[in-house]
Amino acid sequence: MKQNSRLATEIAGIKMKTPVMTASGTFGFGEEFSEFVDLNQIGAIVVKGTTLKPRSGNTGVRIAETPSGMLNCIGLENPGIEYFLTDILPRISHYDAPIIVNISGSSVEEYGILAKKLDIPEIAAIELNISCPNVKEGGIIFGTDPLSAAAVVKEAKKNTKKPVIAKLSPNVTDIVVMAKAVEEAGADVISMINTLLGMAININSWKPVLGNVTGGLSGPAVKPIALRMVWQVAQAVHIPIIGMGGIMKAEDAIEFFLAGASAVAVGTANFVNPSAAEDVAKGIIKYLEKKNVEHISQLVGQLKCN
Amino acid sequence: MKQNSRLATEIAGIKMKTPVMTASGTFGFGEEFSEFVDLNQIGAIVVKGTTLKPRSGNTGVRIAETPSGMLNCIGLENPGIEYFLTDILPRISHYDAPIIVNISGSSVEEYGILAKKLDIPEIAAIELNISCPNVKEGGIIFGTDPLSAAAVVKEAKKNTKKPVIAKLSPNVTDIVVMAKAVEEAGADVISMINTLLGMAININSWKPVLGNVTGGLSGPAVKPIALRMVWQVAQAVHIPIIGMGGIMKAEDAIEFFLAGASAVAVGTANFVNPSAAEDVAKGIIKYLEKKNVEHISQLVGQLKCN
Amino acid sequence: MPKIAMDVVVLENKHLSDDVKELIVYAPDIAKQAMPGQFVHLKVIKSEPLLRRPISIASVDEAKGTLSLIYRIVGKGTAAIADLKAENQVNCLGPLGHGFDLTCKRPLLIGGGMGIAPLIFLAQRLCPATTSILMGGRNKAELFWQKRYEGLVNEIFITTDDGSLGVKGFTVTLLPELLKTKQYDRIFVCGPEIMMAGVAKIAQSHGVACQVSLEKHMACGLGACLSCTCESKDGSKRKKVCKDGPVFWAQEVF
Amino acid sequence: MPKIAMDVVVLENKHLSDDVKELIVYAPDIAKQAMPGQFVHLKVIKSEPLLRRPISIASVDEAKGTLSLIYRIVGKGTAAIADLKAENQVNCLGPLGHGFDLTCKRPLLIGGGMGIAPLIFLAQRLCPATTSILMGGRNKAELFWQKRYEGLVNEIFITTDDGSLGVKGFTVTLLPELLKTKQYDRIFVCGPEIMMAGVAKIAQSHGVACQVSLEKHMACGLGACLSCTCESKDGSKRKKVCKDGPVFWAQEVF
Ligand SMILES: Cc1cc2nc3c(=O)[nH]c(=O)nc-3n(C[C@H](O)[C@H](O)[C@H](O)COP(=O)(O)OP(=O)(O)OC[C@H]3O[C@@H](n4cnc5c(N)ncnc54)[C@H](O)[C@@H]3O)c2cc1C
Ligand SMILES: Cc1cc2nc3c(=O)[nH]c(=O)nc-3n(C[C@H](O)[C@H](O)[C@H](O)COP(=O)(O)OP(=O)(O)OC[C@H]3O[C@@H](n4cnc5c(N)ncnc54)[C@H](O)[C@@H]3O)c2cc1C
Ligand SMILES: Cc1cc2nc3c(=O)[nH]c(=O)nc-3n(C[C@H](O)[C@H](O)[C@H](O)COP(=O)(O)O)c2cc1C
Ligand SMILES: Cc1cc2nc3c(=O)[nH]c(=O)nc-3n(C[C@H](O)[C@H](O)[C@H](O)COP(=O)(O)O)c2cc1C
Ligand code: FES
Ligand code: FES
Repeated sequence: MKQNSRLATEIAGIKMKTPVMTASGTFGFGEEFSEFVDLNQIGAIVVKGTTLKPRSGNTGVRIAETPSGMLNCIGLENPGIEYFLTDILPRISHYDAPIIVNISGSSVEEYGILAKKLDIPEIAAIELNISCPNVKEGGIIFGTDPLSAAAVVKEAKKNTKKPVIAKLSPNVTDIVVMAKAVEEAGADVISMINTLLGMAININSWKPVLGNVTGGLSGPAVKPIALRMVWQVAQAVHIPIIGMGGIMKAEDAIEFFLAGASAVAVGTANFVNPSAAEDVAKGIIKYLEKKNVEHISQLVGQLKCN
Repeated sequence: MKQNSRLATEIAGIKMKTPVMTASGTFGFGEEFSEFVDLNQIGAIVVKGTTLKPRSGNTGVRIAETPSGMLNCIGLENPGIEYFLTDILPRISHYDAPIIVNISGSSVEEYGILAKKLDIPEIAAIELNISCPNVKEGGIIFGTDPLSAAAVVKEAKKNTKKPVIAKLSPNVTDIVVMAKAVEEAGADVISMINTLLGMAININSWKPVLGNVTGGLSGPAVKPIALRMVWQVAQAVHIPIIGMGGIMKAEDAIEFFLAGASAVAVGTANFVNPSAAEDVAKGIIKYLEKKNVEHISQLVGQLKCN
Repeated sequence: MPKIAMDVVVLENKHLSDDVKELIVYAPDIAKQAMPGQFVHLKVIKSEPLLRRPISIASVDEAKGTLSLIYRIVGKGTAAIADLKAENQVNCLGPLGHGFDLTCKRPLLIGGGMGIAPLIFLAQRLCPATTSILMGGRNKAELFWQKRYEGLVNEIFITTDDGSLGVKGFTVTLLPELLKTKQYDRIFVCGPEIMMAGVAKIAQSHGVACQVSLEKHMACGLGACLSCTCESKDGSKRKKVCKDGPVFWAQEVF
Repeated sequence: MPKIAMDVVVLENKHLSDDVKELIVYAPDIAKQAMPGQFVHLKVIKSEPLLRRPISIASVDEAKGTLSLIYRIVGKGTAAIADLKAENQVNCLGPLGHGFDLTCKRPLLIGGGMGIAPLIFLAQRLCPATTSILMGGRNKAELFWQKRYEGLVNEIFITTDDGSLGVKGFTVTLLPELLKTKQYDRIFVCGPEIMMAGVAKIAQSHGVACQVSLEKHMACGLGACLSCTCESKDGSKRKKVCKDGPVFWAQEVF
């Protein structure tokens, strides 16, 4: 894909060639997809959720397919921030795509420590995962209570000059309350949605399909919910939104832009089509050309509700 | 379908030939399906949400298909309780299937008035819809706040001797809090889940697909979420649960029984296969025979989590 | 006359134009009961679209036990129908809804776009009445229907938006003149809502009884889900397009 | 040697037994690179299963540019693959993972159930080594593989759970004796995990190097999603079955 002026996007100072990023946990550290996607051309690489200490994640079966979706209970397996910084980052920092690190802490302080360690030139932004449904400490606890969410954002902001992206959980009664809380606490960007908590049962063994019993639901099945939440939040906050949840093709992404997202991320789609991040961007260009829209930003929030 | 002893079920005094009911709003008043389902043999007919006054529902497009699911924003169109009692009930009360009336009020008092009017022999139970995402007054407001939900249940219980079923909304941070609130308030049964709030956008017109902008998501897409919620609630309450959300075939229903539901309801499936309620029951019989399980109740809550 | 939901066999599925195809299925029990204006609700087995898709019955061959369904490929559901090959099965629920009232002697059929399809079946059943048809389309390419109406109607009038065939303009451009010069006792109109509303108005002002066929997004097709209801203009309850319609007297709904 | 994701054409898809089929696809670029033990990740286009399905490469015809994939129909995904007909397309991502280490002279292949399939490709590539195979199954009906191994191996040993073919018992019942009497310098085992663990243990106690091929539920197949990781027993980091495996030295993982 050649660079296209219709797509160049900047949110909170993060300069991207396209507004199509990859969702944390679904694109590894980028390099796994280098044969399918030009890592110099995609919007941004959001790397797998990283923690202070290495984590081995959950045991047993970690994914299950569901109608138009999938459940995962990876449980934040990752090699830890130090290994990431010393062994992985040097391998990927030369790509043009900005690198955004998704972090999870088991306490407010841990988010601060992680944010500080990532306050380095190779990193474009920090995404706070306060919405992982698959770990007991941390994760979703912070993402379902506005005060805790705000505390995490404040602590991160205190410790880094990088743009801070707060990633919201959809497992809440009122997503707008959460969005406003992180905005007030100083988040530069909101990304949404993380997975919905779900479950599947093996009716032969009478056991849960997943090792961790429950897991996070992603993929096309959740798109209507994600889109609704992005739309609600877009009307309530003034910071940019990275929309995600079930984006498989350009048409899906365009719905998110119209609902109010300034950028989008593809997650589960990477597993089905490893070139998804590029294919979605290409499809958006075609759409903009057909519709005679000069720049993607002219779509953002343009949903006409009456 | 001949009556089968493996399936005969009684919950909160409601005697049913099978534990497979039909979900409110998806089966009309039963009679619309009489050519496809033997209304003397199915578990129970839960009729379309009924209100004090007739309602004409929302304008514009009312359904949209989504991946493995559908959105609806019917908006509780119904002829009102009086017309139901005088014109519809006499046509359907002679069927063997117990008739359960799903009611929605715009105030706590309205639920009480409706409950009182339904305290008549032809009605087997009353289902409180405190979870309709498609109407402004009433509906979901009561279903996302435990105190309001409890108030509705108490008011209904005060006004009727019929078993009262509280229908929970999945659009909450913690479904267990809601379930405990309605249990404490005296609900005899919990039914769950109602639809998840979602949305779809037409990328040609830049308009919402649905006339009401947002709508309720149902169908297979939501099954993993419904199942997880039933499982969580089953461990927290002592009253029986009617499980629903994406049940298309017997296998899906069995997952709900294992998760802890004492009965199930088929909703969206009726639109795809008008014989769904009977087909699901038949499939359960086959499964029980194959597995040598004498009665469906022996499945309830039998999920082995370790 | 019970409705039926069953897997039926596809006999043929051929292009009539770039984006319009004709599906012929073997469904004798439905064919026997079907009335013009009724529709079937199709579910392509194992295909992705969850819900059924409503398609009008374009004609019936009772002797052969077949239904013809003519559809335009506009999205996922119709694309899945278009993928069907001879010998494949498709689940067919029908016949659904209420059809046209056939008690007339000198009917004028008016069709726009895909609304021209169900009028074939209507013209068949109206015989031996002296029937005329007025069809409108965007251009000549859209109006490939004449042969289907040969032997069924006495006169064919055509309008196109761009004038590439027949009179340039819309059906409503031509209609007043037709109503003035010919003695129609009934109008049956099927097409875009705006066209049907226009026709209904002209019909009323000329005192000709008019039936229209509505289209709404449908889930159940059986009158249960209330996806498809519309306001009724004659003071009665809301109408279910799938069950009370899709055919209505114009004054009921416009 | 880049991995490839592309729509490839199905040449054949035939039953080998009641529930086992062989799919032959034309995929010359993958065929050229493929090594025994590697797999492809299949997505049936437009079919309901969202995710791909991993299937081992059972053999390769480089000259014809074809891959043979032998699979048991166990659920939705494999049922969708089973529905493919000649000339259909299927999306094929591969070759994925790391294959077997071929540096041995007197290998014993041990296969259980569908694990016998990828050993065909392995036996092809091990030629001209003097190769033997020990296959286990529940009954005679499951062990229809002998013909596939003709000309590829010198000896075939068989066990069945019910004794309907070969020795009654499991592969591990027969293994100790084989290791005592023959001079194998390598064991390659592919089958149920419990069987592989048993074989690995016996191999170790007899001082024979052993490679195993693991199976885990997979999403990406590329080492990115961490669906498929397993603990490593040699003190190193967790292994990604899709990328570091599926073939491992036994002591790495058991
Ligand atoms: C009673 C009736 C009879 C019909 N007869 C015919 C016919 O004979 N020939 C023909 O070509 N078309 C006919 N239609 C329209 C046809 O049903 C739609 O074109 C079709 O459902 C579109 O499905 P899709 O998945 O291809 O399109 P999509 O736009 O992807 O459909 C998305 C959803 O919207 C619904 N939808 C979209 N357009 C329409 C529409 N115009 N009417 C109702 N629902 C719609 C679909 O059913 C589906 O649920 C009829 C519609 C009705 C209600
Ligand atoms: C590297 C590798 C190579 C394989 N090679 C072969 C082969 O050559 N022949 C063959 O018959 N089978 C093989 N399998 C197993 C095959 O992938 C599964 O049988 C298949 O994915 C089942 O899909 P399904 O939809 O039919 O079953 P379902 O049970 O409906 O599948 C549900 C989900 O579980 C996953 N799943 C179920 N069983 C397995 C399994 N055993 N391994 C991995 N994932 C599973 C599916 O991929 C899917 O995501 C291999 C598996 C792996 C990991
Ligand atoms: C296998 C898998 C692993 C994930 N890991 C993370 C993670 O580490 N951190 C995070 O914030 N989100 C994680 N997510 C959530 C995704 O980033 C994304 O928010 C979600 O999957 C919805 O998008 P999608 O439907 O496009 O997949 C993960 C999702 C999947 C499927
Ligand atoms: C078209 C439609 C109308 C509905 N109307 C009602 C209603 O009136 N009252 C109610 O409590 N639930 C209503 N529901 C929700 C269903 O009863 C059920 O809770 C939900 O659809 C989930 O089940 P399903 O996935 O099997 O459809 C409606 C659902 C649909 C699809
Ligand atoms: S489509 Fe369900 S009532 Fe008409
Ligand atoms: S399947 Fe994704 S890491 Fe192995």
